[in-house]
Amino acid sequence: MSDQIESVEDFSARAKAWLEAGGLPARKTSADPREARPQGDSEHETDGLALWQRQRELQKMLFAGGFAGLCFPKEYGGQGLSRAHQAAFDDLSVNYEMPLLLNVPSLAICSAMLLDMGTEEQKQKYVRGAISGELILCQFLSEPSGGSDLAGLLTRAQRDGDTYIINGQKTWSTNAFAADFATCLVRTDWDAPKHRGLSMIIVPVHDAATHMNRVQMVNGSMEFCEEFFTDLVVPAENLVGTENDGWTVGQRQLFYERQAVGGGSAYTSGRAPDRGSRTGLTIEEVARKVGKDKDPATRELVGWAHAQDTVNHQLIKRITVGMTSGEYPAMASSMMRLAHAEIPQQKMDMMFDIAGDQAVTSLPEGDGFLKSIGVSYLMRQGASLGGGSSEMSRNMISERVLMMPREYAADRDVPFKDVRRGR
Amino acid sequence: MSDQIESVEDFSARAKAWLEAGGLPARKTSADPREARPQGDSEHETDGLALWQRQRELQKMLFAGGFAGLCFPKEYGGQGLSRAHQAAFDDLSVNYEMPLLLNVPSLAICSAMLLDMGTEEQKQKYVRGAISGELILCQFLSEPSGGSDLAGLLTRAQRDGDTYIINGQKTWSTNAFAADFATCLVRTDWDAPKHRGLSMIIVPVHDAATHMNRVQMVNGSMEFCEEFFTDLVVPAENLVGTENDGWTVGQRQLFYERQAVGGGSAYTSGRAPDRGSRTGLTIEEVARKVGKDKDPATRELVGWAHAQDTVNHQLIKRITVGMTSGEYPAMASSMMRLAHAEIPQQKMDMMFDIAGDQAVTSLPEGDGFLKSIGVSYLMRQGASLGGGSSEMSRNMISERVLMMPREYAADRDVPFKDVRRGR
Amino acid sequence: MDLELSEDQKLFRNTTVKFLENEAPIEKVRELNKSGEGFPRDFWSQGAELGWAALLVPEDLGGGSISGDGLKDLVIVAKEFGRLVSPGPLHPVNTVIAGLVEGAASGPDHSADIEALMSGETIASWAAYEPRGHWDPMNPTTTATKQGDYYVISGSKDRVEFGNEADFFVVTAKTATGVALFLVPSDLGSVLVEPVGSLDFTRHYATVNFNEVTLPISAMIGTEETAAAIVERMFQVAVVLQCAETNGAIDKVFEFTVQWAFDRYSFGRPLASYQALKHRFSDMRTWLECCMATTDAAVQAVNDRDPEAGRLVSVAKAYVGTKAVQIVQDCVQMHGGLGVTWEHDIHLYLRRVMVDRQLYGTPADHKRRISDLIGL
Amino acid sequence: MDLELSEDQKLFRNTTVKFLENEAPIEKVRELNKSGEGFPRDFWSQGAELGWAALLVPEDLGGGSISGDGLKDLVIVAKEFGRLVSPGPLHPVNTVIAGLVEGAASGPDHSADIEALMSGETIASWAAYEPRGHWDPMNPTTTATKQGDYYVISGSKDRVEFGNEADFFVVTAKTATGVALFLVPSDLGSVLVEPVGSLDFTRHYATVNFNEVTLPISAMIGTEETAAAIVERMFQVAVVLQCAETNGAIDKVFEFTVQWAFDRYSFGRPLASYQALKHRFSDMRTWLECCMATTDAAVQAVNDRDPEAGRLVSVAKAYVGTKAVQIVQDCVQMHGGLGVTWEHDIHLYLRRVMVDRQLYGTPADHKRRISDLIGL
Repeated sequence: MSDQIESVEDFSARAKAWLEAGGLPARKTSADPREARPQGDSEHETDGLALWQRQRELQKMLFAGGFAGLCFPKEYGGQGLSRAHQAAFDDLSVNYEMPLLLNVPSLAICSAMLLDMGTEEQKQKYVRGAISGELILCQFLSEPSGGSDLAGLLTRAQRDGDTYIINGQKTWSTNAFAADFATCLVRTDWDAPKHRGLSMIIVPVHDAATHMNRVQMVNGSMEFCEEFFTDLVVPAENLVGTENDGWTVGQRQLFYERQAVGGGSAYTSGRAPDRGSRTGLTIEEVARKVGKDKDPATRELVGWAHAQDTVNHQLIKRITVGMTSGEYPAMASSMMRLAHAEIPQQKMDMMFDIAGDQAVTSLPEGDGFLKSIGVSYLMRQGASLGGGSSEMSRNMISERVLMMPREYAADRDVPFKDVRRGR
Repeated sequence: MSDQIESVEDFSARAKAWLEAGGLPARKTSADPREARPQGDSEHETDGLALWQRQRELQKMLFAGGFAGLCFPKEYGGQGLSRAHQAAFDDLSVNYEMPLLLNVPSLAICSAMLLDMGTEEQKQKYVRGAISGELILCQFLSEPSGGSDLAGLLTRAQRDGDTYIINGQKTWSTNAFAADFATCLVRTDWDAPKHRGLSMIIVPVHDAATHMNRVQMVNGSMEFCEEFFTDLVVPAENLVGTENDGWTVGQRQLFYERQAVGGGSAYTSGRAPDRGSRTGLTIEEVARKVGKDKDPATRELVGWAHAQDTVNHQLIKRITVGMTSGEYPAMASSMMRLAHAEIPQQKMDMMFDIAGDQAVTSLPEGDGFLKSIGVSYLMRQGASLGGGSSEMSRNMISERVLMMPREYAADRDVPFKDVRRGR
Repeated sequence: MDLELSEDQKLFRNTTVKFLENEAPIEKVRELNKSGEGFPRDFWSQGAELGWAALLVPEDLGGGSISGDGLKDLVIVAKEFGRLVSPGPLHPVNTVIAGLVEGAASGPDHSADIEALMSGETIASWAAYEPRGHWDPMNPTTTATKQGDYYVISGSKDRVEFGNEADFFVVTAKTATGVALFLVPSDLGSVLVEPVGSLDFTRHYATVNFNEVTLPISAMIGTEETAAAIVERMFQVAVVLQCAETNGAIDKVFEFTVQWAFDRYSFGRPLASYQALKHRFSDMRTWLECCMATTDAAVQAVNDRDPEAGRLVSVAKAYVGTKAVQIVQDCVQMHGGLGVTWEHDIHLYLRRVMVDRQLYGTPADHKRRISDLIGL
Repeated sequence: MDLELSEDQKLFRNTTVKFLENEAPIEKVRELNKSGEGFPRDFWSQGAELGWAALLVPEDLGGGSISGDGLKDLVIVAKEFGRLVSPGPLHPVNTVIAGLVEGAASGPDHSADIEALMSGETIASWAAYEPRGHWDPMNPTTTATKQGDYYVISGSKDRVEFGNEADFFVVTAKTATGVALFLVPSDLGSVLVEPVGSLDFTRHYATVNFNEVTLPISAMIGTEETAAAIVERMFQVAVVLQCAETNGAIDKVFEFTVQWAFDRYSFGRPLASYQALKHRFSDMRTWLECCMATTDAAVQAVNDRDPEAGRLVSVAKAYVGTKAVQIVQDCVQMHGGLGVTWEHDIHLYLRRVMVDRQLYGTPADHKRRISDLIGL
């Protein structure tokens, strides 16, 4: 690169000036959608379309100001800057409204993957589109039969001239209802062993051939979708990578997913104010609310929760250093993934314990927030299920970091059509 | 049986009278060898031979009084009574010196197994011998190469006329140094798969062909021994069960071991006063000693330790009922085994936490007992290693109680001589 | 789950199961949640006809048990309630009955009240929690002031189970000289009920305000002298019923999760063949057995009025409360994403188990109580 | 284990490792335990020649670091001490040096004392614990009474590391107006040392009694005004050195346990092929990484005198203290019975890790301290 990269200091000064000049609207209290969490069971709403429209507008403002996609290359609409610039911007923007919902998966997973694996045309269209706020990307990966066994997927795509015809079913597509295009992993060869018959194809999300349902979660959230494809036709140019090499592309995408879920991605922008938990309440606030803040046992729990939260952040830094220097293999990110599930779960347990007998009913004055801890507890396992289960992370760490023998897979090297499936 | 069994009430009255009349000596404070635990690292002594001499004397007193082997049949020196009689005697005898060290393995494991599997001559000699206090039995089972894979043992016995000639090595033989005879599991056929080439043979413990070492443990205990056999010759009549069917015999012995370790055996007699832990200190005493007895966090820990201890006892009762009624398979005893490891370990953790900064050094006035908690903590895993590891218990529960698929065993149905062994 | 039932008890259990499966299958529970109804009154009266509210009542008061040990019979019903996350006021009604029966020897005659409860005609609930207070029923701020032959009750209580549906409340109140219990009709103008949400699908709660409620002396349960014993009895019964219900729930959850592990394939193998999961199932199986063992022991002790009953009840609640949610959450994990969807039934069980865990003393409360009881 | 060392630091580490491997291999550690010697003085002076006691001393006081960040260099040594459960007073000497350097700006001149410590000629230790007291160094009961130009120290301290070997003690004592620190020679008749046992193989402790020890004012470290800051600095340095040493120990234990899992066969398969064990190794590997991450962060903060250093130090100690013993115990379990024999080295590591966990604040103490620091 012949350009001299702007120093972080200069960049910060410029970003600060831009923000203060109204480049982005100031954050209203709890305007961050991730904080606008439920009072009761079924009032989750990161799913209003107006909210998503707002995300697009905010992204356009960022883009217009020259602050979108800071770590993406300039040729695809980014700014070609470093993580340090991004970190500085994150610090500065914390009191402004930011399009945080676009970070994952649109930018940090799908765009990041396409940047590595897409054609020039795909990058110009989808990566630039995502950065500029023109479109939103999502993933069509998991299937109901699949669980942790992603490569065992059953959705099929058949080549037909210049098109693929897709039939099958996907699920757990995060915020797909609000997206425009999805990176969809399908099976294109049933005679090959499972990893060798897959292809990654970009598909439109909204199409007459696709039926979409919203999946309701136990806490009332509706962010996940499931899709049924009946002869969905997409142009063959939407293939990412080569046909039947979709596993390589998918692996790349999963790499970015682990990084994003673990918090180590360079492609996210902005940061929610640290409120400590999904309920929007810090554990200290819970302790005070139930009058246990002077109870030594409670103080010990709070200190421990704080310590583990801190360690979780510190871990990201260390693993990123290790992976960047090449000392650690890429799969070391599974350790972030695991910690990122285990630590919040333990905090959730502690909050439920501290909230105690006030965590299972509401109060008449409408103050349901202690009960909301109970509601969050219903979703306790969410963190160790989304983005590959903790069990898969443990397999990865043992097999790819510690290089222990692989688990026996009954479907290894077997033509996929002959693999045994459960009920 | 034509005899009318004496009622528990009558029996109790008789036992009480006998004890009060001096049938057994009264217990001195901490006279129970299991309580005489170390003040420092290397002062463990359940291993003085005088102590074992005393155990033999006490057993002879019990036998003379007609209170030895209460649940063993009369024809082999026992009393042919029920568990209820034994329980009553345990309650009565708690303040008397009892030969508690003879319970495991001599009576509850070795004699119990021989009762089921031995020849009439073997029962007359060894079971009666153990009950009458004439001799002490132990087990020669584990081998250094073996770990959880008992059936993978390498000690060989070769038939030679009316004798077997034994060569090899055993380890983890509890209190073997104090015993007279051992039930020794050996390989008699190297062409058969591992379970089908074993035999159980009774061997003398002290023999010129056997070299014995005491194994020192991290807490200073010397109760385990290892033995090296060089052409040890034993009469063929010492075979228990049939040749090459030793696994059946061994399984029976392991069944009694699980029962004894879990606390569900009918063949143990007497009970150590419940002092709550291996250190001889209850967790309440530790809390008081370090001045934390009014600290709510500590009180919560103590309450939890107490609850889990109680549950551990309650579990024995329930599983015994389930196994007796046939509702539960024999392997349900693995649940007792697992709880019996996990619960004391958790209590050990709590005690170490409560003892805190006083658990790692002694005090000048010679009060090393808080440090003794640290010493016990060094042996924390003992409970989940002795008598089959907790990992084996978990395999048993999943495979024999929940009937889940068996683990892949690379040595199944392979001639033993061809099985791959580690370094 | 039940290892020592008599033939009569097995018959009784089967009748209960059949009734619950017919009248309140899970789909029905979901409907009741959606409609907000909680439970149909006639469902409860039919249950009462099966004896659900009579088991703790001695024969001379018109009740009767199956085995002679009424609490053990009642526990059979509570377990099945857990296995089907059944609706209805089994828990509050029987807790109140335990109190009324306990007070009968020393206090005013409530035999007509007991009879109405037994028949399912009326429903009652113990108003024991002070607003936002922790479990401490013998230290109410609600007051009962004696005025001539009357008592005037003032104060409020929250987390009253089925407060909006109950016909009567048992109210723990402070008097000039101690604590007393009163049976308060809910239809008085001075009694104000505000329903609140709960995590459970069909178990409703309410806050109840008592605004100078004037009651005759005959409304008292037992006497001030016996109040502590009555409260302890109600508490013990309430806690063992929670534990029994929880055990039913985790037994069922574990059962269908094991089945799922056999049926679900991953990488061409059933989940049940993976050792890491097998070992977790083994742990769960062992804890489940421990939960049942300790509950059985507590039930026996409460049934027998063993002097150790108070301690054994806290042991059971501390243990079951701690382990049950761990078991259910690990079973959720075994189900993968499906386990956290609204569609899957497992969250109905998790909700029930969470509510049972947190009320009538959290596990932490009971752990501390054990330290009190063992004299630390 | 170390991801960001400079070439100079790597060289320094290699020199340290080579020296430790030659002079204090594990067999030597076992011998030192058996003989009761603890550590040979010349071993320590040779270590001091390698710079082990100079890294925290600024150049103007004759010291010097490898990288300019002396604490980070020192931490390299501490980790290797952990990996080899090395003997010697690395921890107490450097903790005292941190205090003397900290006090240099405000108090009497101790540059000769620092120089003697740096050269390995003398050894010093912080006497911070009151007898049977918990960690609370700013509330001593030991007193320092001013008499003219002298202070008279009375009281006793326990758990003084290498109390019997030390030439000097740093004593935290209460004065008429606050707290002050004094450097007290151990060879005075009024200083009585009683050695006590410890769990560690070579790390000795003692109780030290100060019977009206009369000291000139020049024995003070810093001033009463700066005492709190000096104590905090010593505390922070002491804790991060514990954490670093612990990390070295668990790194080594994990390393040989993984190797064991590859080498050891059960049922014809290596232990490393069993999924239940693989998953536990994965958890341990992740916790190990967390331990290192949080220690790195705390070291950086203490090195930089970051205002958050106090909190980050407690985060590291709470985390490392909690996880390290769990990791070692699970590694013991992986070794089977061998892991609890005297013969196997793993208990030497467990001992070291246990001692580091419990002193200078237990994990529970640090958890509570975090709540204080975050304003709960």
